Amino acid sequence: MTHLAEIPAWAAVLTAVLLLTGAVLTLIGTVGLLRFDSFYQRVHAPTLGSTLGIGCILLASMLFFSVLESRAIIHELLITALMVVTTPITLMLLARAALYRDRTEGSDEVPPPPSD
Amino acid sequence: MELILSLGIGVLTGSGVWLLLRPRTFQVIVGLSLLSYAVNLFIFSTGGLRTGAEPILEGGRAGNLAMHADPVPQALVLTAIVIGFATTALFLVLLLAARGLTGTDHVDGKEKSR
Amino acid sequence: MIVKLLMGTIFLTQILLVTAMAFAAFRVLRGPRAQDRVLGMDTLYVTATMLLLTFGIRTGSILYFEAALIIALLGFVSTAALAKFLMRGEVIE
Amino acid sequence: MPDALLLLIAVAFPFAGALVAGLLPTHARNAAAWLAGGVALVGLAMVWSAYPTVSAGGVVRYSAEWMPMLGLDFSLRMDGFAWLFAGLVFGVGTLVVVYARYYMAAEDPVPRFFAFLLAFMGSMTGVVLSGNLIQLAFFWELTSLFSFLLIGYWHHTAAARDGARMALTVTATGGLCLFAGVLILGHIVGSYELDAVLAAGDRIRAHPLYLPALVLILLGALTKSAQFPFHFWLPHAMAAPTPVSAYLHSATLVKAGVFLMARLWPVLAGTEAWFWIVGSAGLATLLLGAYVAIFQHDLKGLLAYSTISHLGLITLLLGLNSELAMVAAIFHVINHATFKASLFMAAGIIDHETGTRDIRRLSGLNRFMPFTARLALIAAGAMAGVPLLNGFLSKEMFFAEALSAKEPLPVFFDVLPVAAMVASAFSVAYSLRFIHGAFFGPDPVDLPKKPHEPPAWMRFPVEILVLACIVIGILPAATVGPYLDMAARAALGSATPEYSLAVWHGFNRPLLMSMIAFAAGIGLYRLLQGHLAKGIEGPPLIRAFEGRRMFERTMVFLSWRLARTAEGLVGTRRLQPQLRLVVCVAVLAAGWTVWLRGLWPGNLAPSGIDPVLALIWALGAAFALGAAWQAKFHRLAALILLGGAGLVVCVTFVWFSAPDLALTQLLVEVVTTILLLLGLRWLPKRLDVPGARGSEAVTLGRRLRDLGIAIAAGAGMAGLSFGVMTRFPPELLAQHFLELAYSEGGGTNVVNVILVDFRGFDTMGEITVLGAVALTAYALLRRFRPAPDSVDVPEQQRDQSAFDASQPDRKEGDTAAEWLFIPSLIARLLFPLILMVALFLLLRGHDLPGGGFAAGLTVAIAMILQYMFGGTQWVEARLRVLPMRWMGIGILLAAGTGLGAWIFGRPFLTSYFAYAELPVLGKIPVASALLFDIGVFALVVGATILILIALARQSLRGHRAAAPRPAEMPAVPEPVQSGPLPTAVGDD
Amino acid sequence: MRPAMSRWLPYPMMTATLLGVWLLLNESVAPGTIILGGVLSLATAATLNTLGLPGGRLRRPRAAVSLLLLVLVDIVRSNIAVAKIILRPGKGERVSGFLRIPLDLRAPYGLATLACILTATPGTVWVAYDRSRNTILLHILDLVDEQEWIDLIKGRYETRLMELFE
Amino acid sequence: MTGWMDHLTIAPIVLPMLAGAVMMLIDERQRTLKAVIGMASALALLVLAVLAMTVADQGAAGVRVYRLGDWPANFGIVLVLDRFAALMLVLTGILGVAALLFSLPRWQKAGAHFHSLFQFQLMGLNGAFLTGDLFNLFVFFEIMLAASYGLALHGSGLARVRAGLHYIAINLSASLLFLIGVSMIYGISGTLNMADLAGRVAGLAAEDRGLLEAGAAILGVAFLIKAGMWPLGFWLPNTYSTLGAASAAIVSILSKVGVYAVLRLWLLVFGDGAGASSGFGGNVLLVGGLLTIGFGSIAVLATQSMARLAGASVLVSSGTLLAAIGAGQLSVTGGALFYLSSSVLAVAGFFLVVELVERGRAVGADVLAVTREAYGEGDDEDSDDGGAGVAIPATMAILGIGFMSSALLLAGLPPLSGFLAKFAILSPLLAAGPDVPVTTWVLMAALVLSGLATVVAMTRAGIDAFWASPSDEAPRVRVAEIAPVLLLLALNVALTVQAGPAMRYMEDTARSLHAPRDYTGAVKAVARTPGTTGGTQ
Ligand code: NA
Ligand code: NA
Repeated sequence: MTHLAEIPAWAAVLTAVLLLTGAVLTLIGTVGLLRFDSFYQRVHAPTLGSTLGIGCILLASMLFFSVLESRAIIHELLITALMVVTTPITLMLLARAALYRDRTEGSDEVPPPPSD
Repeated sequence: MELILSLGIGVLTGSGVWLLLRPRTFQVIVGLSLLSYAVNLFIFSTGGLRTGAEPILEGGRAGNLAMHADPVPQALVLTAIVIGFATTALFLVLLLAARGLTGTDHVDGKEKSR
Repeated sequence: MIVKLLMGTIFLTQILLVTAMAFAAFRVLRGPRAQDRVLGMDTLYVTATMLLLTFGIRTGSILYFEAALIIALLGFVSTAALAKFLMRGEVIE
Repeated sequence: MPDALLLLIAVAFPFAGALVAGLLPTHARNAAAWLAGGVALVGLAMVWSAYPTVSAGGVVRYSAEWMPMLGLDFSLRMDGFAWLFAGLVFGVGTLVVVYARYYMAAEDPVPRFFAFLLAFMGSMTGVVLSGNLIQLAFFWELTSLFSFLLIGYWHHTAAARDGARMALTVTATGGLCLFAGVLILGHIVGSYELDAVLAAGDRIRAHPLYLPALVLILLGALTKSAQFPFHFWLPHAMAAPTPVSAYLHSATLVKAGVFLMARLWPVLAGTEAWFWIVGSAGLATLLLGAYVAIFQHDLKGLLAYSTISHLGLITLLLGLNSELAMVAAIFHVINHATFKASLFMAAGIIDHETGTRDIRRLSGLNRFMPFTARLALIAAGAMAGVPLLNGFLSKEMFFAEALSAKEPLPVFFDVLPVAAMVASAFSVAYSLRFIHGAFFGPDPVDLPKKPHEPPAWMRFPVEILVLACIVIGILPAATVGPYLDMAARAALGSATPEYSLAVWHGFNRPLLMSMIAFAAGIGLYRLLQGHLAKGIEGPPLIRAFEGRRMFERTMVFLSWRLARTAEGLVGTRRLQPQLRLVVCVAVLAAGWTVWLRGLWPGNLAPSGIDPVLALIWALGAAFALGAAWQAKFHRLAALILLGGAGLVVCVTFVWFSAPDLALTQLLVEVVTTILLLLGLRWLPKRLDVPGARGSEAVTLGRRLRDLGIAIAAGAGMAGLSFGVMTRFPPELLAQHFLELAYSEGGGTNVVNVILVDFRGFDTMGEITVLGAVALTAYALLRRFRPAPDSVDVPEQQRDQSAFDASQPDRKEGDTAAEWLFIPSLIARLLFPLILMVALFLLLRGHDLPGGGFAAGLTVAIAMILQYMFGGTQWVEARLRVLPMRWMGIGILLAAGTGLGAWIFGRPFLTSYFAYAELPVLGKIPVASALLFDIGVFALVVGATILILIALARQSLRGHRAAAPRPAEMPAVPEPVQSGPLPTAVGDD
Repeated sequence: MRPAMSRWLPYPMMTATLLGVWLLLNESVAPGTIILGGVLSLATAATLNTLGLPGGRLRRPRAAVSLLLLVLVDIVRSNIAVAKIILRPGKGERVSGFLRIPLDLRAPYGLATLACILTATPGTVWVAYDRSRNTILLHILDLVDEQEWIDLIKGRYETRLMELFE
Repeated sequence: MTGWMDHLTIAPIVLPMLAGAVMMLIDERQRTLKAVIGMASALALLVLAVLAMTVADQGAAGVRVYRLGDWPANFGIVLVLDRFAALMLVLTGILGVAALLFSLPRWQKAGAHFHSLFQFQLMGLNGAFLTGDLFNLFVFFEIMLAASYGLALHGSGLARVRAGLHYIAINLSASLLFLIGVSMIYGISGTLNMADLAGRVAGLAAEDRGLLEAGAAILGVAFLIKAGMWPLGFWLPNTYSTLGAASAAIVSILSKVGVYAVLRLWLLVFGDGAGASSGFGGNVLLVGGLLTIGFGSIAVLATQSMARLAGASVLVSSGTLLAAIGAGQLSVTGGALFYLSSSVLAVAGFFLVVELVERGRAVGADVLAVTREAYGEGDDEDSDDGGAGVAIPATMAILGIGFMSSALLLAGLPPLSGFLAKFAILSPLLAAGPDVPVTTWVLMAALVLSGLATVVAMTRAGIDAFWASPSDEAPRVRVAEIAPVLLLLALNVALTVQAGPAMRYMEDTARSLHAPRDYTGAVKAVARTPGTTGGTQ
């Protein structure tokens, strides 16, 4: 792990903070996944990880590698952008699918379809 | 590390074999998939386990095994993955065809008579 | 000192992330409904992406970026397919 | 003409004739007969022209290399003994051909008959003229084969089929035993050449393998010669056309066994084993055949059992271990051939002219066919051993031998003369029955045809043979004497005893025995006339021991019931036991080997445990076990869990420095998940109904066993992988790859350089696999037929459509459209982006993780995304992918890159790379490997899309198929299932 | 000018994005990379021609940037809020539920962006969209005051998106 | 490496690959064009194979090593052409031409992409026989199998799909075992090149030997599954009996690929030069072979369907070969090779005959007959099955001769080469020494009894097919379908008549297999010794 020694202190501390923040947020999100009672509550939980959580870690990565290689390493932005676009798709689809399934099973947790 | 990975390979193999011996085609295909994970890891592991020694040569310098991972098993695994993918796809298509023609998803194409 | 700090932090981060993966895995294993499993799986993918990134930092290699990128770009395809299967009964109509 | 060539012609000519006859048109009866007769006469001429050499005690030889390294030459050898048999084969053969010309009906495919007959003649000649034992066995089996075809000639009758099959089964079995015996003999002697074998008699008899060799060879001989207990096939062979019977059962087929025993007599005989086996088989056959013959109602049946009996006589003579008896045997071979052939022909004439061979229906034919009756009378007299006919002479010799032999067990020889007389009396009785029953008595009634004399040429062969009976009978020494002598000397060599061929030896004990036998025979016939008139089938006392029925039962039991039971016991047609065996054998094979060599630690100390990886693998194990647990009732869950396990594998690859693998694993993971999901739709619904499983205890037992196997396999793999991981080979090629990847392969990603260059040939093969699989999948899916219960549109879609229809402001499909509206928009926007990433992976794969395969899968996923959110019809209206084109071009590109090297005089797939300096762009790498990789890319795109889309399109076809099916549809009879399938429940 | 532009560069934004992605992936701005990237971007963007996209384009890029910043801030705030909810001990105090909101926004890209924003922001999930009534169904984790949420979404995002896309 | 003749070694692989790929680009409806291309390729392959045989049959100089990509042998992949490989190439070439010819009137229409799959099948087979690299062998096994899956399922239909599922499931398992075995061997020995491996086995450390042998054992299980050894070969009769004739004919060599691999690797790696490992597993082959003959004979007896009979005969022949190889004697190996050639041709011919015979019998023929497109896109409806076939004079007679000859060949009865083949195995076994081991007697008994079982079963089936049913109407058969039957028959006759020269070739082959100095020498000559540099770039 010789490369770690090449990192200046400020960057190291910043990286460490960002990493931990991201990891803690992600963990909290999954705790929600574990704790929440209903699926519709649980569906909110992973967004912690997929937004700020991964954001922090990507920032840490960008910072770390930019300092390490002494040039701007910003391709992590791509991952960020993709996360923002793709995670919602899954969650939307999943929430709607759950809604359909619950409706057909007559669950009272969900609202009926709008009808006149 | 070797211990963890070999135990992991063992569990994958055990689960795969268990499913391989089940009567439903879907179980068998899942079993084969698990087995091919196990085998891919197995092939991979024959080169020895190395952390942080990827087989990419920096700046085109000649590499050596002290610095880099053994690339041969990796290349073999890649081929094995592709072939495994192909055969899984084929097995799936076939199990669907069998299910369509026989009306059952039993591996023998007929429900076992009791 | 800095190396120790970074090593420690990375290790802690990875432990936290793997714990997060374990929680997600619990949903995958336990459900109770299919949508819960899919949700767990999606979370697992995202967390794995992060784990790969931290691994990149740990080894100082940018090569693992690709794997992370592919998860971010295409990992959702399988979860979306699962969701579609739940909603419509088949993946491609 | 050199003598050697004569032999070749004698053997080859009949086969050539057979070939020509087989090619003649079906109705060419005369041409075929002329051909067959000509061939037989040529053969006779060849044999005759060898007489000067042979009679002088010489041996004619022909030899050509065949398999020299195995000591097998094609060698023909004719001495006096062989000459005699060859003469019989061609002589009787000629007569049979003449007879057959008139016997066979015009509507039969006569050329085929003659083809078989000639081929048989050639095989028989081959047997008697073979100069080595392997070749003898070779021709031996050929005689079985062609006799099978001859017996089954009228295969439209069940009797012919059964008779032929029985004959073949028995004689071919014997032939295989003979083959084995001959091999052993060759092992003892060190050569298969007859000369060498005949010279090694003492060595053979002293060898520990003598007995097995003897038994095997005798099994061959005794089955062929229809000796007890293998006699039963012969009567059933009478279903053959009569000329066949006349030929096979007088002079040829059945004599082959006798020939062989006589041929090897100098080396095999002279021991107690020989005496007991051959002697008792002969004696039993002699008595049994004669006894049963009396009670036959079919003329040919009577002759058949008489044949058995006479062969028994010959065998008995051979078994007596006496040279004189051997001479008698040879003499009886000649005599039996003449009278039995003529009797068969006579029976055939009766059959031909009256339409029946049943003695109970025949009577008084003497008045309608007096000449034939006289001929038959004389021949039957010879068979009964009437003086002045040839049968009498050999019978007298037999009686003399029966009286004189005393070794090795006196008691046996006290019985022998009595037995000889009894058998002789029987033969008198059945001969009487033949003549009296058919030709004398009142006029026949109700015959199918009105009897009259046959055409003159049909009677001609009988006349010749009967003449021979008389001439030999009266002037034995002058006629047959020299030939018999020559044959005996050839067979026995210096051991040939003194004997005299005379009609009158004075009033001695053999003559007395003859007279007693005659009296007894006539008395017996009179006694039995009443019983025989009742027309009861089968002989008294031993009726139950019908050989054929026992044979059939044994055969059905052995070759059918037993075999099926055994197959069920040691084999299976079910998949699960087969896979279980595969796993168990593999575990045992590896385990046992390691066990034998001992368990040794490796030369590398295992590295420490990383808790992160340990945790990850804890998850991996949970996923794997979960997938195994859920795959039956919760397929979707199992699929997701499988994905989880795949993710863990991918992380592991990253952990241990294999980014390429991680990338590829991920992509494959995604595609596989979609594939399996596409398939899930067509599988039957399965519910976990508690208590619906089978017997709990049995199920539990089975599961425990499988669990044990799974644990053993898992533990085994874990152990092996630990062993291999902790070892480092002394000299690893990997070092070279790392050294040369850049300098000679032109890439920094060593894995990719290996894939497209060092081991590019593997990759080329791998894409061919993918291509072949895609073609197969496509072909299968084109004929895909969904099960009735999954034809319908999925429940979800029906629900949602129904909801849309129920709402006034919605139209069908709105729910789906609304739901997919945003994802499909984003998917379309992502399409070029994913393509871009794919191209990136493709172009820089040689230097960094990626490559054609990863890129191809990425493009395929981009396509699938459009299909998923846009729908098949929507996409196909816009994008037309021609997967087959992609695949073809991909392979051509890859192979073409390889072939390009030929132009430069290099081997296939030799790579080329250089850096080209271009203005503005700078230095860019130009590598043939990239072209190769593009080929891989194209194929992967094509193949993956072909499979995925062919699978996806089934939904469209499925809906269409819900409509009533075309009536002619089921090309395959559908088993049991009718109506909708019940929901399957747990069952393992 | 315009027709030629739309023929050769039908999706300028997209093409530019793709080029950007290419440069990011290659981590290089060498002329060779740019030229190759340019060619590939044009080629790949052209696939959109066949796939077809709904009409509409981004009108005011600058407003987009401010929206982006707004969303970023919201995401951070919601992250903290949701984290608190998750970590709050005990059960039953959460009031969460579905909320149907009528929309004025109809532009496809606007709706898509809204969906992404709402779902990506912890605490809200876009569940369904009713095209005939132009309403959306959300699930909100902390649904104390429905009207507050409606105002927030309509005021904070919808208006801006309508400015951007309509 | 400059002359065009040098490329002779790779041409049998590249040619069918190109042909298969080109035919992917051609529309399915242009069957005639595809048939022409396919046939041209098959014929060219046969010519190449014969050429290769003449090249290989030149003693030590006959071993040709082809370095793919111009890399040194232990480094890149090499192809090695020697007598054994050439023999297998010729057999493949013959079967290729025969099966393809047979398929032209009907079979090619029974499903999609028959011709491409057929070419890939040939490619896989040729590659498997030529390669000198263990992992490359795996790849070619997979090509061969992938194509055989296609051909096995060609025509679809219930029975075929049902059997195909088993076939694929078991072969996938075998492939996994193959991979495990190969990678263990690599992990222990550090090489994938077969000749290189042979050189390293003797010097292996004692503590590594067990694992290497375990790897070899697992690899062996994979091969023996393909070879159909009891108790691993139950899939074989089940699958083969449902195959279409053309597929079956070409696939009939597939089981021999397992035998090929065993013979090649076993003698190369565990031969006399293998030190402590020499002769490893020989007894397993011998005993397994004997058991296989036993089971095959039982299966032969227990069946009434001709196609299954053919499948079971494959087992018997596999068992015979394995047992003969397991005997481990040079002279016996020669006989085994002769037997291999004879039985491959015989079985292929038998499969073809069976299809033609069964065609005339409507009942029970559903499995073999071309199943019509049930419904679907309707794009292969141009078949003219209704009027297919001309009533050739004496069709029944020719079929009868074909059937009988096959029966004789498989039973090992005269006059065809089957008899000589058995003789060529048994005679050297007995001649080996004054004391004959028990196993020889058992093998002898097994061969005799299996021949007997075959006679009984074949007679039963043949009488049923040719004699029992009134054959007023001969099956409608085309010349192109009968010709390959006669071709294969003629070859067997030739093998009988020319047994001397043929056996000479087999013995030379056996000699070079048992003392693979020429093989390893030729490969080593183009290998890179460690430490030296300088490629051939
Ligand atoms: Na959200
Ligand atoms: Na190793």
